[in-house]
Amino acid sequence: MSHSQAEVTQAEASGEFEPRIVAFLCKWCSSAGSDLAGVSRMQYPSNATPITVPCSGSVSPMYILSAFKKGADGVLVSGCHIGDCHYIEGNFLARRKIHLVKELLGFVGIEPDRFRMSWVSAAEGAKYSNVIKDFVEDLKPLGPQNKMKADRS
Amino acid sequence: MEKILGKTKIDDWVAALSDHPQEVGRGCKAAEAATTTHWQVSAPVLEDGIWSYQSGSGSVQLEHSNTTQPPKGFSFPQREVFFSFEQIKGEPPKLTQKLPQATRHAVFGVRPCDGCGAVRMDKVFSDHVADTYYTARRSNVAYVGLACNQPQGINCFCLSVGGSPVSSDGMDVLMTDLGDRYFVAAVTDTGKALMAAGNSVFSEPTAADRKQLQQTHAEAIAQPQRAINNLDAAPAKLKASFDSPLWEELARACIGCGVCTFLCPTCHCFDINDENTSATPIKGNRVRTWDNCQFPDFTMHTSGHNPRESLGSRLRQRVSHKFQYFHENFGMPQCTGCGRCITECSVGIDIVNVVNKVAEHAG
Amino acid sequence: MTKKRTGVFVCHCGNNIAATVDVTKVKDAMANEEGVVFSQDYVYMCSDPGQNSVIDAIKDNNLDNVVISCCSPNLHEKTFRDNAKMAGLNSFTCEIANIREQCAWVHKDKDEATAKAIKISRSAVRRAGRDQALEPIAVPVTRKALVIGGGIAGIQAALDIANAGVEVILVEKLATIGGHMLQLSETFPTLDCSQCILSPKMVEVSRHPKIKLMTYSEVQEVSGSVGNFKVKILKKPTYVDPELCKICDDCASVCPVVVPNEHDLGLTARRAIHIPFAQAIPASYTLDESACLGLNPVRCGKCKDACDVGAINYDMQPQTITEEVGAIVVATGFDLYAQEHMNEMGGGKVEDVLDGLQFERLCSASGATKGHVLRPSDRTVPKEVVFIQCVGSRDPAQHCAYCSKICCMYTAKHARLYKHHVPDGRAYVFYIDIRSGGKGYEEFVQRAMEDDGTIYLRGRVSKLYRKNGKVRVLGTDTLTGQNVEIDADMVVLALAMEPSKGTGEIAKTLKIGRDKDGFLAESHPKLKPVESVTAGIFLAGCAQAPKDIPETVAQAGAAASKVIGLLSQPTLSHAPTVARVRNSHCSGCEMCVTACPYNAIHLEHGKAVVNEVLCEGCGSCSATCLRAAIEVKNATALQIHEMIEACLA
Amino acid sequence: MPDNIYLPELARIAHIKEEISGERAIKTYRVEPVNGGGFEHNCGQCAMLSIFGRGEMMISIASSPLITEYKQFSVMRVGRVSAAFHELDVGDVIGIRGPYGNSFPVDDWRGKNLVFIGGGVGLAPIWPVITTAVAQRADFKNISVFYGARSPRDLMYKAELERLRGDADIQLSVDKAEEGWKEFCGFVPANVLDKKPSPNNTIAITCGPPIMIKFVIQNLQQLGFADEQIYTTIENKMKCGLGKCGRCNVGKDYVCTKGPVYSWAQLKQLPEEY
Amino acid sequence: MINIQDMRDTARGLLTKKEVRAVIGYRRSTNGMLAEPVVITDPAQADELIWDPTCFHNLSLYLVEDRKFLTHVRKTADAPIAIVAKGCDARSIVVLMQEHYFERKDVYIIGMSCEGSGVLDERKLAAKGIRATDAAFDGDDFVFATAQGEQRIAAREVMADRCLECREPFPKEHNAVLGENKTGRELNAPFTALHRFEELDAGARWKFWEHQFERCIRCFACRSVCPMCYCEECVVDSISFPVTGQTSAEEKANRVRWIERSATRPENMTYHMTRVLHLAGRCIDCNECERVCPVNIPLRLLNNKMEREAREEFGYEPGASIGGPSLTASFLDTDPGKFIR
Ligand SMILES: Cc1cc2nc3c(=O)[nH]c(=O)nc-3n(C[C@H](O)[C@H](O)[C@H](O)COP(=O)(O)OP(=O)(O)OC[C@H]3O[C@@H](n4cnc5c(N)ncnc54)[C@H](O)[C@@H]3O)c2cc1C
Ligand SMILES: Cc1cc2nc3c(=O)[nH]c(=O)nc-3n(C[C@H](O)[C@H](O)[C@H](O)COP(=O)(O)OP(=O)(O)OC[C@H]3O[C@@H](n4cnc5c(N)ncnc54)[C@H](O)[C@@H]3O)c2cc1C
Ligand code: SF4
Ligand code: SF4
Ligand code: SF4
Ligand code: SF4
Ligand code: SF4
Ligand code: SF4
Repeated sequence: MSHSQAEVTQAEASGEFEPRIVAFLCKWCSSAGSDLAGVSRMQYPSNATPITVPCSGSVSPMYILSAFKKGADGVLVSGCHIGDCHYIEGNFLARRKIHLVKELLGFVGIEPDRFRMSWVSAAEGAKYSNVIKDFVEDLKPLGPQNKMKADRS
Repeated sequence: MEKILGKTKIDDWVAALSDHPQEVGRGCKAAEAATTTHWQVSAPVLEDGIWSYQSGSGSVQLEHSNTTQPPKGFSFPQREVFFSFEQIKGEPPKLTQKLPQATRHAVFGVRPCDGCGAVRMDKVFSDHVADTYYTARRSNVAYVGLACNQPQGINCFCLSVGGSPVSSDGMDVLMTDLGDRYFVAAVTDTGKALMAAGNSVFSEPTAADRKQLQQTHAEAIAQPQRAINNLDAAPAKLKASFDSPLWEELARACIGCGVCTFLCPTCHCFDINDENTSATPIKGNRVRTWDNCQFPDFTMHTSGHNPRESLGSRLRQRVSHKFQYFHENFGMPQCTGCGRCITECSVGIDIVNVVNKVAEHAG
Repeated sequence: MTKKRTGVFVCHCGNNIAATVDVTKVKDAMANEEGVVFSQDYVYMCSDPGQNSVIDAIKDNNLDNVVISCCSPNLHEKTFRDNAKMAGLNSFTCEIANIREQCAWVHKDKDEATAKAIKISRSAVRRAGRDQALEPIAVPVTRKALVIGGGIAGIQAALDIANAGVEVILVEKLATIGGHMLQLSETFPTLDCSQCILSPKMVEVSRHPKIKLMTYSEVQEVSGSVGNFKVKILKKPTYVDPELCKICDDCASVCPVVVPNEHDLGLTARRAIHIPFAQAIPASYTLDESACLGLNPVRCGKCKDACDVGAINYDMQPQTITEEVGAIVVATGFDLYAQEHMNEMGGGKVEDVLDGLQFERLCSASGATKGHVLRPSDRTVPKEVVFIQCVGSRDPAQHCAYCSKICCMYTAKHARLYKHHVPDGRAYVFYIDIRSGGKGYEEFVQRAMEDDGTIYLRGRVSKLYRKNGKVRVLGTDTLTGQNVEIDADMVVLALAMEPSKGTGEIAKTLKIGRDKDGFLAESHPKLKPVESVTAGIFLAGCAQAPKDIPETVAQAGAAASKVIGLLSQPTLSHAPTVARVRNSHCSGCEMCVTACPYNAIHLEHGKAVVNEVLCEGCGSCSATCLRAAIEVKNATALQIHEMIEACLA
Repeated sequence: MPDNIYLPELARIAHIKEEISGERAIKTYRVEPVNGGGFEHNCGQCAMLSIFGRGEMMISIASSPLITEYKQFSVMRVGRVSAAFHELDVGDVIGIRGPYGNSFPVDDWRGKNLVFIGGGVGLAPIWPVITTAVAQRADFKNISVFYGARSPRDLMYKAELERLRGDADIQLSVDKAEEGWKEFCGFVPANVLDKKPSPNNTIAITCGPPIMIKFVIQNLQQLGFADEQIYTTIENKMKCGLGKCGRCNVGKDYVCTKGPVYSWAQLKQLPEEY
Repeated sequence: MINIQDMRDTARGLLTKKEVRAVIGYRRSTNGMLAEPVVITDPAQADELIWDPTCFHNLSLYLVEDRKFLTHVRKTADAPIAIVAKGCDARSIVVLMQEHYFERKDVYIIGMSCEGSGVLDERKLAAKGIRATDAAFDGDDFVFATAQGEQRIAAREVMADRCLECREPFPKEHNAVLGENKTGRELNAPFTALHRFEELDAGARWKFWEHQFERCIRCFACRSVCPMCYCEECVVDSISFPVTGQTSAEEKANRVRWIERSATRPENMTYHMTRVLHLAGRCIDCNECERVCPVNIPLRLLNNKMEREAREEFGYEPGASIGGPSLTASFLDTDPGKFIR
């Protein structure tokens, strides 16, 4: 199957562990910020696949758990800076909820570096690219995430 | 075959079983592949505050009260993969059977109620047609039972359901604690083979041993237990009480958690689901998992109609299944009196009490 | 797994995508996806033939939904949704997979980029497969606009809107409208008098039947959404009734309190009761409460006694006025970057170092010196004046990273004005480079150099300090490579422009974003330069970015025309991607009600009910509801669930 | 029985017919074995149909055992698996295992009058009996079919029923009148009472929504049918079809092995758990 | 010391005067010394009610059941229902009211102060090898009847951990209350086990939870017993789901399957993490979930973790007020945000 070939080569070519990241980006700031990174041609690793959601406040903890369960090595939630939420206070709600998720993940012993939240505004293309760069760097030494990944053999 | 095993020698027997590949099995095909596998010995271990069967420690100490979970999982695991499927777009699906890997388990310390449980499970899974997966696993499990000199807990009632604390039903070997040694008796050919493997660790029983055995058994049977008042009348009484309002009353505190059934040595209900691992191509496994008649959606039709909607009707199903339907189908109660469903029920629903109350009410 | 018929269109974007993403591979991979019955790539999907091919493919293949793998949805989502609609599909069943900005442009390795493009496209396929057909929700429109800020931008926008017959409320926080333009003397590139061109407009505003002018007022709260905003405006008390005030100055002349006059940037003084400047609109005095000795005859009360017409009322209360408007223009303007930040330029502590606006006031006929250029310290005519450009601008390390755009021009203007006032004086300009894009601008600067003999020195000033009654300016001339030392009589700093104070608050109140420099963010830098990120709110003037008057006026006009266009529709269409309650699951716990930022949910018979007009589809409710009883249409948990799966497959 | 009782055989969808559209759509599928496998069945038996990745569901075999090339199933779109079924195309491959359950004692009924009473999708389970009886027309006396649905649009097998008209007495009904509807208007049990089939040497076979069955039986009894003359089928949630998963029981009987066909005389003996 | 007779009288009085339609309380079970929940409607049954250290059940679950039943049969209650509630139980009733599950007027709370002690932890007693046939409160002691005669044990030796840490062993919200108010007494510092656990490094923590999550048999007893897990359909599993006349085929077909039924570690883990997140700010530490777990999964650790975060980071106390906003449906400007990059 041609479509999975490309994915295989990615990992194989480098021989290095390539973490798979799911990045939930709010539509207004972080997704726009990542667009800006694109417009500015800022290079960053391709490990993170973005999923655009209306608002960081719409990211249910279930999404994060589910991504880990489906085998994500890292999960990023990114929204507008506090006070800049397009929906006024969605990111305030997100901050509280995500704090709990992050604490819980760490509590049960999942490496804290596997889950990240960031505020990236529409103007912060460079920041977005740095967030991804740093995340990938931090994930590499951790190796694949198998703690929560569903084993359905 | 009847032998004596010094308590200190039990580990030698276990070691012998683990070392010597044995050709046993109940004529299942998987047994052929299994000729070179060793026995994997499991025995009760106290961990996390509960007794559970665990394998691989090499050391077996039979000082347990009964395990929280019965040994039914050895032949009927909570999760069983039937087959995997893969369907590439535009092509027919490919199915790959996943028959259980033949690991042979010798399960030590099985209490007589759970031995009786195995008998009942065998009936269910061989009735009408033989269950492929259960059969494959069951033929590789041997139960090395341990008679109960004392009831295991305040809720034991094996005598009430036609069993006995020294019953060898369902066992391959039955051991009886005679203080510093066990009286070990083979019940089946598999049992004999198991004992043969340990050959030198055993000694021959003396007349005194036999006498002590008899006495121990007699004492065990004489120990007081909880009682179901009239077992033989139960099926008819339950049948007559099908529409009784008593069920709702008795189930009033039930939280529908299903602990009673998950821990029951004879509950066998299951669900079958497809667990997907990939969407393109469609890939996954068809999986059997334990299910539970106390769960509200167990019998719910797609339309939302549910023949057993209320907790009362579900309690009735559980109790009637144990004491009426199974009796009608197989001529014996399904319940083996282990008392787990009473002990573990968090709100005090007590099957002995329920059967007695219903019978009393039916007059 | 859906068996809907999905079509995928992968764009090369010329070479923009195709250079890093193997487009054919993406197309082939998508063809293998469940539910995809058509997959195609094309060099420019957004071109006419590209768009037509989408329309044709939908019709020919009986597609239920389409995915376009191309650039950011911000650019062409609408284009392709319109295409889908033209082909008879519901436009909400079209999804964009952003494989350009979020993929091709940010990666170099072709294999990696291709693999990622596949994942992005695949997840869009999953989302599209579960998209519901939705129809926009019609919302009635309030035909009234609010303009915030009464500078030239706000004035122009208000007039343009009002002239189209739409009512306008113009809110200005100061006692008069006019903004910074009121402080300028002459304006480049024509050197005409600023007030002469502004005053008639201010008067027009005050007389316009469709404009309700609210000075000394601030917007406190904004709720609702495009077409139907509800605004609360706080009108601070001026303690003077403008209807009665005769602007006779009797009150001010008796006022014992003297404070610096902000209109003249402290170069002059005023009383506690004052008029910002003679031609203020509204033409009325204002009592500055913070300076007044106390609004109480016991403490002072002199002005009240002096006013014959009884215009002064100490009991005037702040008033909160609620208005409903359909659209808002934000024109809150700029402030100059504070001298205090500029330690290398004396940090505002060196005498005779002025900022640009102060210099404007010096040159202005109505200013501190009645139009004579005199240095503040000793009121003598300065003979050597140094103008320094880019003060605080273009300095990402310490100050503002951006170029304030107009400083080159006004410095040239200042140099010329100075030379016109003091023909025998010497004007030096330190510059980094000259940016004089604009009609007649380059010529204007040339004249400053050639006709008016301004000495332009390319280089930075490293230090300045007061010495022997002069200001010693140390700098370098990078063209000659020599250090320069000038003992100036006066120094004028072309300070950076920054968003006016309070821009942050107003952005919060309005829920509109700001850019990294704090200016109000436009929705798209190229295609939506006057729209804010929130529908129905538009931007004009220096609040959005530094600019000069012609540009400000142009932008104000553009914002006005957007407002007029918006409000000329009988109803607005509201995005139908709103929350939906699953009654069977809702327990009525009200957690969503508390969480919703728009108060769009209430309970009826123990179940949540969403007001679709108020709901913005943020999804805060769905993430808060424990029972998955509320979801945003077309961004459902099932869709996200499948997208996650697609990203990790 | 195959070696692995849980392993379905593959079967190809050969033909799809949309019977009823709308919220509770029904489609009829003809299914052929893929690898020459397949099984024989009797009237009234069912099969477990699989869509891999979605699951299994129990569906009555709606074709006569006399047809060996294919099996027919009519599936109502109600949930996870059935909805996926409705998205299938001709040529798609599904899984099938069976046959399960007992069957109608058709052989015992030769020489008798047959009255079929069906409602909605309930026509499917009795359709094999109807078509078998019509195919062996000489073996039976009068054959009448009462069939009703909510509206004319909700009637399935419309064309097939028309074709039977010469061989059988077809009595259609709809709950609510609609323009152009010439036949009975009202519920199926009422239609039965209206037409008064004779109980003499007659077997009545009914299938449909539980509430309909209840009234049909009442009315049949009123017409003089004995409990032994009335047959019906019951449906309970099933997972294995083999009497093991433990949920379809009605009292001691697992419907999947002892049912789904019961005479009213038998059913009366069982507790009401369906 | 609470006099059992007072409680019985209260219950009897309420039923006789028809002020309530039923009383939810405890009676002696047939399973040894243990109490079991009972719902009485007849004043004559009041004498069955008991109050002893085995009254550990959080009966507010039955308020939920009652409300579900009423909804199911489409009835409105003609009178409130009374419930015997300890301090923790009363807090859970408050949470239920905060979430509008029922209104204050619908319940009559017969508050029971735990006074100096709390309830028994059966497992602690069993560990002491004591098989009792009866248990009773006596000041700071529990008194057990055993085959060997009466055994007196300092309550704190066999008391449930949560009781040792309870700061509010007095039902603040009540209609009637029995026993002294000894609010504020803490025998152990709160979150003792949690603090101890958190001293482990991430690797050790994972090892611990890996083991625990592997053991769960997903009977869901922990969920069934929790009064706050009253959802018609649990998001992580469809053991129960509301199929109604209006439920469309679409909805049934498109139910998100966050977890599979298999009791494997990742599935179990997803369940437990979701459970505890859903209970953040709602769990009032009645610890019923941990008590009923047949395999002794230490759920309280998870619950406590969330509780402490809520308290320390967000200043939030579950079950403190009927009117306040729920933890995750609200926020403060001062919420921590340092973890965000
Ligand atoms: C030194 C200098 C010289 C210049 N010379 C020239 C020139 O020669 N030619 C030229 O074309 N341009 C010139 N400019 C640029 C010109 O001043 C600006 O382009 C123009 O003033 C921008 O107008 P504005 O309405 O956007 O902002 P402003 O003039 O800043 O007006 C904003 C108004 O909004 C009000 N406001 C702010 N916040 C609020 C609030 N929250 N609520 C209500 N009201 C609020 C303010 O009080 C103010 O009245 C010069 C600029 C400077 C600094
Ligand atoms: C004897 C018999 C004959 C029948 N004949 C016919 C017939 O001819 N025509 C007809 O249309 N119908 C017939 N039915 C009814 C038919 O079996 C049901 O309509 C069908 O099973 C519905 O399946 P579904 O998957 O669409 O429904 P669902 O209710 O969605 O699901 C069915 C099963 O899928 C599993 N499942 C669904 N969702 C989940 C989830 N989220 N998590 C875990 N598991 C899940 C469950 O285990 C459930 O039992 C018959 C039934 C019986 C018993
Ligand atoms: S009887 Fe007890 S253990 Fe069984 S479901 Fe009910 S509450 Fe749970
Ligand atoms: S949060 Fe969920 S359950 Fe609670 S009221 Fe809102 S939709 Fe209903
Ligand atoms: S999506 Fe929910 S929270 Fe957001 S505006 Fe709509 S109703 Fe409110
Ligand atoms: S934690 Fe315990 S009670 Fe909960 S599901 Fe698992 S085994 Fe059952
Ligand atoms: S775990 Fe969450 S969704 Fe499940 S029942 Fe409890 S609160 Fe509801
Ligand atoms: S989670 Fe456990 S401790 Fe918390 S309220 Fe529920 S049952 Fe009680």
